[in-house]
Amino acid sequence: MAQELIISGFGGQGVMSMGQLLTYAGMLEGKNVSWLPSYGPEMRGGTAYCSVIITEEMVGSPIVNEATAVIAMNLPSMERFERTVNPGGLLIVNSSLVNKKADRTDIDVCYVPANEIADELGNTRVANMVILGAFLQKTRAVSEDSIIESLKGVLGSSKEHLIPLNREALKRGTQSVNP
Amino acid sequence: MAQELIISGFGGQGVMSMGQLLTYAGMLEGKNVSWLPSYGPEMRGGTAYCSVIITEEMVGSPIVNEATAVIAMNLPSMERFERTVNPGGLLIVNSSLVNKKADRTDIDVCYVPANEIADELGNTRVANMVILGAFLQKTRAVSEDSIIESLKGVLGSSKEHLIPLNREALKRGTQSVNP
Amino acid sequence: MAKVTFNEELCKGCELCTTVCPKKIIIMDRERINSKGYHPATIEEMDKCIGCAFCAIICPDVVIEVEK
Amino acid sequence: MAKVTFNEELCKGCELCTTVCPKKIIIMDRERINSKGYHPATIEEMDKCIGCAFCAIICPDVVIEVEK
Amino acid sequence: MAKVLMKGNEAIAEAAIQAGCRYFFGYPITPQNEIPAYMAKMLPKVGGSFIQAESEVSAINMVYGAAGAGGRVMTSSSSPGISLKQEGISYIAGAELPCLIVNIVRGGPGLGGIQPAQSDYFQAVKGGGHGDYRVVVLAPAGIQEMADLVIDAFDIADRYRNPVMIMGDGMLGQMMEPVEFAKKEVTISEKPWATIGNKEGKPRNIINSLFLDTQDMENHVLKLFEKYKEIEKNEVRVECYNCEDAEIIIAAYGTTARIAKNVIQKAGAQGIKVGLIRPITLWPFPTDVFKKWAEADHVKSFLTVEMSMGQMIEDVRLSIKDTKPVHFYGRTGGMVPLPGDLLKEIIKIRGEK
Amino acid sequence: MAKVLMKGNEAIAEAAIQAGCRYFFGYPITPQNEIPAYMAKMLPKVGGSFIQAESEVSAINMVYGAAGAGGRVMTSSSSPGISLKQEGISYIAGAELPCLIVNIVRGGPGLGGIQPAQSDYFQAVKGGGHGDYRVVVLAPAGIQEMADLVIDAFDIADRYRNPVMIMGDGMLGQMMEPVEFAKKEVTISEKPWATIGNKEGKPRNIINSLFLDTQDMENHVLKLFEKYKEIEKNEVRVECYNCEDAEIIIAAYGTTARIAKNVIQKAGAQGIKVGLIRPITLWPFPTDVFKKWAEADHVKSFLTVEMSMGQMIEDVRLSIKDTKPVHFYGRTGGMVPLPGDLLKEIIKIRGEK
Amino acid sequence: MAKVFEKPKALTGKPNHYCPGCTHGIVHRLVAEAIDDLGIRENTVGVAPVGCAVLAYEYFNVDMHEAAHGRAPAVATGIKRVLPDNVVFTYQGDGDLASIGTAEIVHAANRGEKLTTIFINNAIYGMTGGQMAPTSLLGQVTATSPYGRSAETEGHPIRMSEMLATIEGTAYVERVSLHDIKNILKAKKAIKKAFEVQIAGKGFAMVEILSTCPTNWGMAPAEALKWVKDNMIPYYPLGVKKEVV
Amino acid sequence: MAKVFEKPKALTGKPNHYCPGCTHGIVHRLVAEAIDDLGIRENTVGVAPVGCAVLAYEYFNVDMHEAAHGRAPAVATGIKRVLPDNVVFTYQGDGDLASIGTAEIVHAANRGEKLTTIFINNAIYGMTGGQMAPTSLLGQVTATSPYGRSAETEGHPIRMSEMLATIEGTAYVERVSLHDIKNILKAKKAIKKAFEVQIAGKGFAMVEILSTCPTNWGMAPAEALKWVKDNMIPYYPLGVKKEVV
Ligand SMILES: Cc1ncc(C[n+]2csc(CCOP(=O)(O)OP(=O)(O)O)c2C)c(N)n1
Ligand SMILES: Cc1ncc(C[n+]2csc(CCOP(=O)(O)OP(=O)(O)O)c2C)c(N)n1
Ligand code: SF4
Ligand code: SF4
Ligand code: SF4
Ligand code: SF4
Ligand code: SF4
Ligand code: SF4
Ligand SMILES: [Mg+2]
Ligand SMILES: [Mg+2]
Repeated sequence: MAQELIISGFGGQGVMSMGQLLTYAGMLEGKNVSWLPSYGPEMRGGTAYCSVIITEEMVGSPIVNEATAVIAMNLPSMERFERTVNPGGLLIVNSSLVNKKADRTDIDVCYVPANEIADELGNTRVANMVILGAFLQKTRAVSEDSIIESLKGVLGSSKEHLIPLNREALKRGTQSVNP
Repeated sequence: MAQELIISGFGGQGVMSMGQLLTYAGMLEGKNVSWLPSYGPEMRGGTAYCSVIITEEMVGSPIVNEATAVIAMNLPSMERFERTVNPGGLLIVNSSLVNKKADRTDIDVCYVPANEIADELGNTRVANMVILGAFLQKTRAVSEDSIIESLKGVLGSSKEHLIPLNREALKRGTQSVNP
Repeated sequence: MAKVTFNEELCKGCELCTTVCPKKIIIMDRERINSKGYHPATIEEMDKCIGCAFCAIICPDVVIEVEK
Repeated sequence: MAKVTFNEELCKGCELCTTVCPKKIIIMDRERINSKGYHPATIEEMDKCIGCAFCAIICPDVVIEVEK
Repeated sequence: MAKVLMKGNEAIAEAAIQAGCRYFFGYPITPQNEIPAYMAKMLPKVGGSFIQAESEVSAINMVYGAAGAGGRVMTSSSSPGISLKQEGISYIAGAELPCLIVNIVRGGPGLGGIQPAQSDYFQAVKGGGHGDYRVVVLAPAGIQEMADLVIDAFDIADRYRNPVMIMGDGMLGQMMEPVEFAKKEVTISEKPWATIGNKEGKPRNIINSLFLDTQDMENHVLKLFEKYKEIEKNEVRVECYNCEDAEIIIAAYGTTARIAKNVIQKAGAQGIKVGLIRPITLWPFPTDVFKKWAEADHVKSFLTVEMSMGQMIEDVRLSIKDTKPVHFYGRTGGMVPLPGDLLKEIIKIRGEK
Repeated sequence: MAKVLMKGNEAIAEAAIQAGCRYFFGYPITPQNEIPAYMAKMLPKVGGSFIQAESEVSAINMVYGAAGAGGRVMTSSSSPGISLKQEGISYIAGAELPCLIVNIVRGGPGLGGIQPAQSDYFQAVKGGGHGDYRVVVLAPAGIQEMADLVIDAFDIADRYRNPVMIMGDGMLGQMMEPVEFAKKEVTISEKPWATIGNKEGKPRNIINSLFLDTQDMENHVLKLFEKYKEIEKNEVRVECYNCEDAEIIIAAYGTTARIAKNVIQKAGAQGIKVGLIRPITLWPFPTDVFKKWAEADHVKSFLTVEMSMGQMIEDVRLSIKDTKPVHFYGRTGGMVPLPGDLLKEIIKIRGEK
Repeated sequence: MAKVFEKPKALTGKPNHYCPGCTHGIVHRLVAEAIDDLGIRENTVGVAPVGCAVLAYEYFNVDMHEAAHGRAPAVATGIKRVLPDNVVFTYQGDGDLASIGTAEIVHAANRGEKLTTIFINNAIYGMTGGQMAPTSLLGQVTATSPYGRSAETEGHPIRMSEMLATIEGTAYVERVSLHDIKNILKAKKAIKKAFEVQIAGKGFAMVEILSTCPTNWGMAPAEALKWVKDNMIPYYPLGVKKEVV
Repeated sequence: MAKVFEKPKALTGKPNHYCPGCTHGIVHRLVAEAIDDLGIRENTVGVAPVGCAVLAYEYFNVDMHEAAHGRAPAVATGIKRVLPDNVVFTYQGDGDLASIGTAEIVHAANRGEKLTTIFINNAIYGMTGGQMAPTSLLGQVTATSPYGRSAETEGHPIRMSEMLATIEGTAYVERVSLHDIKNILKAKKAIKKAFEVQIAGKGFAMVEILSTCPTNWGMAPAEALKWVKDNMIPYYPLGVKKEVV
């Protein structure tokens, strides 16, 4: 199924790179993909987000107005994007930072304590990989292998040692939700 | 008759102010008038000219392409503008500086030794008034009084003492040609 | 005796106030997070404060008011 | 002995050459006028010329050539 | 006041002063130098301020500042200098400030020449600067009209809080014609929005064109375009000459319109009926007037005459929706159409039908 | 080369380098900052030169100099910065030099916003600078096309000795899509006119746009327009999508064309036949293609969709000579049309007939 | 108890958008305090730049005019000529003042415009994401000097205060820093003086303030202040560069 | 007899359009002589300004590029980056260099561009008919300072050489005059040096030449030279302002 999702959070939570990894993985799997960031001064300290499309069809507008899924890494993100999820769609909430429940009842909502899981793994910065794992588990948008493949491309050989940690984070994410 | 004339000469020969005086006089006589200078860097040391229209009709384009009269204060001016005189029109040549005869035979050509006459009056700079006198004598475009009137306006009260000299120059000009 | 008040919602957790306090009594509150997502600065031992206002002078966000 | 040649058609009659000639032998020719309308500079007593080229050095129009 | 003989450039400057303009910021460029020279001479006498800015870019930004502070202000330049002002003009339009910009057009592109041209029409009318905005553009055809339009221009600018441009060319700027200044009292409207200091109790004034929120930004542009609609409704100016029974209607403004009038008379003498629609406002364009005449049976075609490669012709075609042929005759680069050549063109067009 | 995921801005920069561009002069402005950043990083590695100029005005004049010296050169900016370059662009066009100018358009007028817009169409296509000249304007709608067009742009610029502009917007500049660079050999043509030193025996080269003689000036402009005619004949690029049986044809370029394609599919699903003409060259405009489809009976009307208050619509109307209704739907100031709203507009237009 | 420190009246109190620890915020407060101290709030018009301080009009509680990038001195000149009795200040970054706006600041100074300019030298373009400024230090890595600024290709950092001090119309120019309390207090004095010079009609007055950009320097705020002290001050010596008395 | 003075090869010989006695003509010749002396004619690219010297491309017998008004340093920068082994010079008036082109000259100098700039300071806008330049003297009557330049409204004349000397990238800057033979010869030396500095890759080099505009000053050419000596030199002291060795 075509994925049109929004990933949103504070600057520094790695929402942009999470989106890029996913897009890259989609490309590696031969799908049509696009990635579109929010940009501009509001990013400064505020909330940043990106739109990702992974589809077999042609990608028209890269803007996601009606999302198949939303990943909200913080409270402002949830408040802003909860309503854009299509009925029957998916909302993944980073429950480590959002201690509120979603209002929508017509969508599938998962709460993932991504920061806590990442902390358990010894590195808060992989919270994004945890949540990405959850997303993959729910949607099968791309394979985990493709994600790791893209990650290798992004990190380059000098940072190859980070792969196991990221793979572990992904795995913990997949385990954190029901498929 | 409507006058559409070109006055041309070296910068410094007073061709611009000659044209303005004439235009001003035409205005004082209630006619429709326009004055248009050449402008631009070619003026620097080169030849400057202006177009003057004095008419009872509305003034359309202030550019004179087909002249009822041309006043050529130097050789380059004659060479450039001789051909623009309408058949039957008038060409007045400052013969003090132009020692060449006009080629045209279908027009009225007057040779006025304007600088010499002005020198006789003790001031080379009134050569333009001399030649203007000749022009008025030939065309009656405006009255001498109107010219003097405009001159008063231009010179202002502080230079009123120059009026008699200019009036004399005008007169000598009128006398230098047959009506 | 002096009193320092933090307008916590404005705090961006930059920690500059902590570096200039001669009494080193300002700490970042790791427990709390304001709506902007920052751990705010706070004082636990207010009685040690000498009211020098250094913290307020360096704060880029006018978070701090000082009374003496 | 020196020789100064004026490319008369280029002369603009600015008179600067006349002011720097140590021999004061350059004059403006009031009799003639070039096609640009200027009285050109000229030398009548060429034998007094010392070939210092001051005239050429100051001439803005490269009118002057000097031989010695 | 009696009639005086004045250059177009001087008439612009004098009219501005009579209109209560007290601030001029400009940078020299031929063929409009008489305007700053006149302002430099006269403004100190009336308590105003003249600055020869370090560049056209600075000049337009000084205008921006002075306009924001509530001053009646103008600048003038010619083609390359006007190009440099485009960012500033866009800012002034965006911040909704009134001012007068004079462009005494010369031949281009590039350094080009200094002789008369009309090849900045697109720049003036479609917007040489970035973004969605409009400048009111007035195109006088004579010195008296130049003076009158300058005075109107300041009022229009104030009324709509929008920059107004006067477009002339070297011929109109340099030529002299008689001009009369009607001594009328100038009343300059209050500018409660001006940044003159935030007196206690008043709202704080901010001059700005930045909108980080896109919906705010769009709303702002929509508001601007509501205003532009008002201007289109109220401010169109146009002269129709000899159109009543014309077979061919010439569309021309400024200098070329003057030439066209000569030619229309000559053509009339030969029994050829030619009319003229002369837009005085280039924006708002007199669309309705063109449409009206295009509907007349006796009008067979239009002929746009410009000192350019053909720019206004697009607005003529759009106005009449291409319901009649629209021909073009132009000279460019400082060449001014010769009446004889234009007449020949008319005869040719007539023969074609 | 394999496909890579790249931002539009990066793709532009990489494509330029692959096209043999070795000189970049620019000034930072959002949303195109990835271009200078990429060039700053890569140019030194390929023996080129990157300068962050002191301003956009300087940048375009550095381009002017480098182009005159025979360098393959580009600059990039966004709306307000492009306004500042207008004088320089007019000079480059006047002096007939090849170069690439990128405008990643943002909302305006004034400081405006930094979100995607198409409101610089007039400026780019009609000429934001002074005088009679044209710039070739290319409007890619995706990252692959962006890369491809950059490479073409340099060739077009060289072939006609004319500035070429790529118009994108913040969305196209910031989004990532897969892109593949076909490793082709770059052959850059000889530039015997370049100012590289007057070796004995060769003619002296002069880069210039000044013509004091008006007839020379006019001849120069006529020569430019001969060239422009050639460009109009040879370089029009356009995509037609679903036009074969369309009742309504959308005219849209770049970002809005992408959205239009989505909507056309949705409309098709509802049995409404909508087509798209997507000009890839905004100048030369694909006039003939519009004319051709306007002549088709099944086409009832056109709908121009722009992120502006309506600019390209004039060229659409002129192209089809107003023979069919041309509707307009636009958002502006950084707002991007929503597919649903556009679909509603289409349904409305269809109902009207 | 008395208030020994509170928000100045010349600030609106609207939370600013600057990054955590960015010294733009400190400067805003110092300028506002100077305005309060001199009692000129109702008579002051401020000109905001294009740069991180582009929203300064939201923060200063005085009438404000948003300039085009680099043109604040021209805008301020226009305002001042209309309102010679008002106090007009510009607030400009180093990209704004020392790069695109070079001509405008030089000539405002040269005309001796009675203006006060607050010049934020943070050795970088903050707003646009960390490009090289004319004031970036040699070796400094930025988005557009990825290999570090090199004297050979990008030239040396420009010292605007020293350059503007050579101009007759400049009545007062001082460079200050914010890297500790003592220097912040000095900066405040300098800012106040720059307003006083304008009010006294002496000519153009500018204060150059060495400032931080923790975000684009990639440093913690305190670390950034230390970088100012250790790296900027040696190249940009503090002190009065010119004062007409 | 041997030629002791003849037209340099780096001049085309086309009669120039300058007014009688205008020192633009002298400078053209001096520049051409320097080019001849250094044997760089075939390797030199000149950039003409917009100003009275707008037609310089007709006179210098080298490849020439006509810049936009004030932008010669930017144009020259573009050329030099493409042709680092060529010699590139700009020829600019005081309106061009010290007014509209202020940012361009400051930053070309600041980048240390290896360029030679010939700066004609004639205290006026010649080309456009005698408007005030930033370098016009106090009290000087011009078309745009009809009551004489006043420090109060127009500011003091700007000393570009001194200002540019404060910039690190400036390798050589000297001010010379043409009011007598001795000074003309000194000017020639300076011009040659300014080319040598470029060739040696030391950085930016400029010669400011006090020059006349008899037409717009309303003086005879000789009188104009005297005015340079009596009025300009006291304000614009001659000499080397900076030299990197
Ligand atoms: C004409 C124009 N060019 C460029 C920009 C983009 N721009 C915005 S702010 C800025 C520079 C910011 O740097 P600086 O002035 O140093 O201020 P800072 O953000 O560091 O405080 C630039 C280049 C613009 N808005 N307008
Ligand atoms: C953008 C632009 N602005 C203004 C002009 C008009 N202009 C031509 S030359 C000149 C100034 C000439 O003065 P200067 O540079 O001192 O040279 P000079 O003529 O004195 O040698 C001006 C303002 C122009 N051509 N382009
Ligand atoms: S007022 Fe002084 S002592 Fe008290 S908390 Fe602030 S800095 Fe520390
Ligand atoms: S200085 Fe201000 S913003 Fe920073 S941590 Fe302290 S109170 Fe918070
Ligand atoms: S060479 Fe010397 S002496 Fe001879 S004419 Fe010239 S200046 Fe006089
Ligand atoms: S200096 Fe040259 S131009 Fe002047 S008068 Fe002498 S020869 Fe003639
Ligand atoms: S980007 Fe830099 S200068 Fe701008 S607000 Fe952030 S820290 Fe301050
Ligand atoms: S106007 Fe002045 S600077 Fe220009 S050529 Fe004439 S004298 Fe020389
Ligand atoms: Mg900065
Ligand atoms: Mg000059």
